Amino acid sequence: MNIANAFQEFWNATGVMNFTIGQLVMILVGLVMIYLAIAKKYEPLLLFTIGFGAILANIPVAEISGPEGFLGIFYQAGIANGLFPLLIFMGVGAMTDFGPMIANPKTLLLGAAAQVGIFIALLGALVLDMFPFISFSLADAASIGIIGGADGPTAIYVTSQLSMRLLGPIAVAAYSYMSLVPIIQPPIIRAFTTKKERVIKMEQLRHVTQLEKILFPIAALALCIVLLPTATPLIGSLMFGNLAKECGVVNRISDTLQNALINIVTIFLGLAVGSRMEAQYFLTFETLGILALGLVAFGFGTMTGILLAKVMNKFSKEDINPIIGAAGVSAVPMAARVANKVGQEENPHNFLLMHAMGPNVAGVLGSAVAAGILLAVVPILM
Amino acid sequence: MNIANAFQEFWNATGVMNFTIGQLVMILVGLVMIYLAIAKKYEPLLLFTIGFGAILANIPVAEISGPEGFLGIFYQAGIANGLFPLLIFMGVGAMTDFGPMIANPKTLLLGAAAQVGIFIALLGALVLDMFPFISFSLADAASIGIIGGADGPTAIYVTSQLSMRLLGPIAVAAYSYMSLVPIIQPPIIRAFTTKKERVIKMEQLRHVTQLEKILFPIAALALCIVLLPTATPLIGSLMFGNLAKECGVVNRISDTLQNALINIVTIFLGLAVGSRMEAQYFLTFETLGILALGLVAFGFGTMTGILLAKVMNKFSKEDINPIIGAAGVSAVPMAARVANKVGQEENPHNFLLMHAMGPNVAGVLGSAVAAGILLAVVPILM
Amino acid sequence: MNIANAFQEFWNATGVMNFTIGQLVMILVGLVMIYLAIAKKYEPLLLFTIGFGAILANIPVAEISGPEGFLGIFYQAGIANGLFPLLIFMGVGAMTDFGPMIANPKTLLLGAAAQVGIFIALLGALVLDMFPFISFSLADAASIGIIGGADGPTAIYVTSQLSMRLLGPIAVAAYSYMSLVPIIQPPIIRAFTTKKERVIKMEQLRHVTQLEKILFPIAALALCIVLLPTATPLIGSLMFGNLAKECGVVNRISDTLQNALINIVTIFLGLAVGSRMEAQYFLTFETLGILALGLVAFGFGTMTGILLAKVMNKFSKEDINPIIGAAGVSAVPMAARVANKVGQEENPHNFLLMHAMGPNVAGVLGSAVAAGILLAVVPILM
Amino acid sequence: MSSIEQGLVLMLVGVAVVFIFLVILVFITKLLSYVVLRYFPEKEKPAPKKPSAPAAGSRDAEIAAAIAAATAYSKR
Amino acid sequence: MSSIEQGLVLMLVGVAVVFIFLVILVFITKLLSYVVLRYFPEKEKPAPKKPSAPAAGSRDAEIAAAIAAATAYSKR
Amino acid sequence: MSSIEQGLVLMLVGVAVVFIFLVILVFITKLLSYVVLRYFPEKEKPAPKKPSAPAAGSRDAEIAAAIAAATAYSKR
Ligand code: NA
Ligand code: NA
Ligand code: NA
Repeated sequence: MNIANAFQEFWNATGVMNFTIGQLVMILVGLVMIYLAIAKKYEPLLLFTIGFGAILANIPVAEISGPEGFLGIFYQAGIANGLFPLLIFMGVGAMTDFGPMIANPKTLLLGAAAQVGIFIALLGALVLDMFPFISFSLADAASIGIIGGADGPTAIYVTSQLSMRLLGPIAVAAYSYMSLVPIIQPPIIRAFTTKKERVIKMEQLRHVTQLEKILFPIAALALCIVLLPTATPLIGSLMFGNLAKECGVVNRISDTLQNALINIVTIFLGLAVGSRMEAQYFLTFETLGILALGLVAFGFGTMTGILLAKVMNKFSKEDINPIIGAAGVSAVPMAARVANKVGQEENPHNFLLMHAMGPNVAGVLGSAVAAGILLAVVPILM
Repeated sequence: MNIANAFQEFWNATGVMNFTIGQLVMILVGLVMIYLAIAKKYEPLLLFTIGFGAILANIPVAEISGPEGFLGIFYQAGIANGLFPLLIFMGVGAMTDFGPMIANPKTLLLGAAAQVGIFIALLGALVLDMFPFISFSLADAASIGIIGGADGPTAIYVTSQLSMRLLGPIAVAAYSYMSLVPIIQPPIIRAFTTKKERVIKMEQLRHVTQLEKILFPIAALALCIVLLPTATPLIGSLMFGNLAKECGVVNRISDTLQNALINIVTIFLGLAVGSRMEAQYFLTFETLGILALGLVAFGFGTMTGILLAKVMNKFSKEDINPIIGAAGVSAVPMAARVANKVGQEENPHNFLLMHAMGPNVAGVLGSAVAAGILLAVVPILM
Repeated sequence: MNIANAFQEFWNATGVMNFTIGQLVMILVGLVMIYLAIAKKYEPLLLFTIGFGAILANIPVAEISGPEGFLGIFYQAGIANGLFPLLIFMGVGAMTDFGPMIANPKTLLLGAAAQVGIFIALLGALVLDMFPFISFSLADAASIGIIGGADGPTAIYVTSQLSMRLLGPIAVAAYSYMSLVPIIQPPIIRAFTTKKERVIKMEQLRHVTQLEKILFPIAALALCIVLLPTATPLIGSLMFGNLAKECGVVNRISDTLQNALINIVTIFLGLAVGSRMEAQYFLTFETLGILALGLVAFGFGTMTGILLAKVMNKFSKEDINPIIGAAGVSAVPMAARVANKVGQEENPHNFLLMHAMGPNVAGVLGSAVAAGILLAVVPILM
Repeated sequence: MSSIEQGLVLMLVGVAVVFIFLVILVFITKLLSYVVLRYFPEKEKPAPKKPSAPAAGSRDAEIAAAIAAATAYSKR
Repeated sequence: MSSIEQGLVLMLVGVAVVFIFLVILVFITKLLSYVVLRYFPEKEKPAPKKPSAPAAGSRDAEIAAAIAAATAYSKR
Repeated sequence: MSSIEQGLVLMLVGVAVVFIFLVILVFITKLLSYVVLRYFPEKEKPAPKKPSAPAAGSRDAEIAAAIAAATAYSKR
């Protein structure tokens, strides 16, 4: 082979000569995600890593997300088998304070109500299935619905079990809308509450003892074991981390879950999720449908949370500000902070943050429970 | 399928409908382990994680410890191949100070004497094999005996190589008795020593130079390579960590071994060991036998350590308090602290801690050597 | 089997009875590497771990570097698939400041010039192939050449893709010569520069804004995607880490890459590389050839870097001290510090460190680019 | 059964079970708080708990002392 | 083609592409710096950037406040 | 051979080798200490070691200076 041939061959293997339009678009999408992470601080840890993964996955020739590429290795090591989201959940558990929820257990109901969005989006996906160019099985629909759980690891875990091919768009939708909660929720909150409701002040929460905080994760896990074993990987991981934090005798474990381990796993998980954004799988009408349905799920979840809070306010002897119902979608701690902020817009002296943390962490439980139901029932129905 | 059917199917998949008595018992066992970890601070890092793993492993339907469950993944990744105990050993090495042993090398013999318990328990297991409902092969007996090494990672490593099916009960026995050393050892110490012996004061240890501390791990590894290659994974890992710590030029490695890495591996190892506590494997007469033999091993090891110390005290020109012989079982640093405490009961001004650290770390070497012998000879005999 | 037989069998399984001369030699080599790491502080993190791995790999009977040994497991987990060097590169990226290079982009050319050594050594390997007892394919020659990149992870990555069987000697040569840069480079620098050139003072570098530092990794990755996709795993990992550091919104990721993750991976990578130093593969004439060629590569790279710097000094309007051309080989940050030191020998008030950091980090890019070319063209030619 | 019908079944089961689960959890949490606050009230400070269980409680102090001793010793 | 010839080809391609790549990168870097310094000059301090984007910028402060509140609350 | 007999063999070999191993290690350790204390006694302080090997010893200081310079430079 002479030198000219060698240059020719080299040229044929450059990116310039091998790009598809789709790959260019996806690299642009990755850049936009990184831009949003950096400039807007939207869920930066995840949007940054997912965005970078999306860029790497769409480089021609290199096959970084293929089975022998390094993103493909991350994917096999922890996404395909559901491991990474569970490790993240351990860290989340070690960072979660169930205190506000234990002080006011009624708020658990708000965490239930806000999951209705999941099932609305699920139905929506089955309706979209009737359109041309879009094909969603029941398992696909369930995975799409779980976007409404507003909890990234839960969405990734469910999708890895039910509908792997949609992992890219579902994870992107979940984290994107979680980061957009401050934009999505306020108008919905204002639409479904009156000013009179929004200025309601809530009684200060009582002190919760350490023993209650130790027993709660055990009790919640016990209930989950009895009623919903398919949710125990998620709830078990969450409560492992939470009990490690609350019990006070295994601080090495608690610190590791909250720092070294969750950070390492976040890097691997983000890049591996990004690697599922290859153009040929991502640039489809189904992705558009998923993005639309994710928004529907967040909107309906916010609404149903608020509506139940209004009902509870009517029947409860203590006052309940309906705004905190919106925090039931989870998206911890963003949704609670949004609730606090909307409350302060009406009355700058109304601090709803701690009250909203109750439904907020209840929403994490609620979406894990919903995930367990989907994992239990979908295989039966199909 | 109508809605009633769906609920029916769902109900059939709940934990309530699928529990076996054994699973309930094992979940209770897991809770007791967690209770002991939290309330009694018994080896909290390990009992907490193993206990939690035991709970998760015995959840019906979920199959968390199956090959596709997340505990099963941990198990395959690091227990089945012996990796996790070796990584723990690296961290242990990086936290071990061989100084007191180098200052008084005779104490190495106490670390040898206390390993006799291993072989007593091994014989005991072969005797139990003759009973109905209990079946222990020579490999099983060797794995059971190593409980007497009073060193968790060594026990897990040996069992993973020789007798995987007994991993659950052996690891539980090893860590439980290690945590019970303050209860098991004092009466044995008092029974085999006189008050006159227990008040013996020991000369202050000489200063050990950095160069000695650097050369010791290399020398010990060299001897192990020459004489006992089957022990080199254990001793090599231990000395890797120790040399990293002592040499002073790779603090990044030493710190990582002592913190991030050992913490992460402890979480995975504990949960994975717990996952071997599935009811059908754990609730057997063999487990009862293993628990009994573990106690025998600890008791005999403590006794033989003390007896040799008494003999050495007779023949040595410096005084040796026989109490420190009990620390030869390893169980670092618990056994050394127990020796110190028993000594102070007789004479509050007698500080045996540093003197007991010599036999204590020697016991780690001793049980690793014993492990190497078992790994070398058992396959020849079988 | 009687007791005498048992001892006999045991004796037959000792190291004494199973050593080969080669294994003893390699254990000695490992000890020398550890000695250099500890006493001379030559690349201590890598020489220490590689040296220890070499010792463990050459223990008879134990088969620690075999497929079921723990070093073999590390090897499969991250060297065979190229994962560990990429994770190291992420950490390197998070520790790299491209500022001095952005301030003076011309220095990128020095990072290019110093890569000529790679191709000289490659040619040299093909010449050696004609000698008896030495057999180097084109892929082997390319892997050997990359030693001249003076970048450990790049060398390991390329070798893992092209010529796995030579991984041990190539990695050893790369890290050894990187640590010997303070001995190799100064005489070459003095030989190819005049005293007048060596005292040249350079203008202080301008301030580089954060936005430039954020955009540079993206721009460099974009160019790499367009022109050289085979280099994107390396450059992509580097720029992922660098962007994580510079953007300022994902400090958890940046800190993890620079600390917990790179430290853990360094331990695994070093031990696994050491495990490729088994006597039968390492003690060959080819290893001698590789060591010689590595030195050739470093020497020529240093020279070509200096020569281009001299030319640039002639034609550039600002003064360029040709010493900084030597830093273009990479070996970050050693080569830059050597340049600074040689400069100060002539004029103690001449601070070249920051000016040498430009070519130094450019050298990392340059060798990653060269790696990409080799990975792209070698398979075409063979 | 059409997939929409399946979806409706899933929705009904799902919403029902989520609520059943969390309603039960409300009661469990209330019961748990009641029992804890009534029978295991928190002492004024968590600190006094240690003296009552010296064997376990003072372990950390003991370790700290040992480490201090060991450090002093090895730095001699 | 002999392997030495292959090596020479590889060397030529290699040295050429390394230089082409890094020369292009020199120009890109210069362009990038020019555009940034001309159109997006750094404000005097990075701090003032935050007030101009309060929604995003004050988020950390908000979190800190929340954590402080939560801590105070739970330590009560 | 019965398994109990095997066990006895294993016990004898085991106890013997453990003792042989650790007895040898006692002598090695003593020898090592003797050689170190006699021929490589520790200097009064480990610190003075550095000046005697400035090239290696002052490396950290050099890095620290470089980092300080770089930091100062980049913060300008
Ligand atoms: Na939720
Ligand atoms: Na022991
Ligand atoms: Na280079």
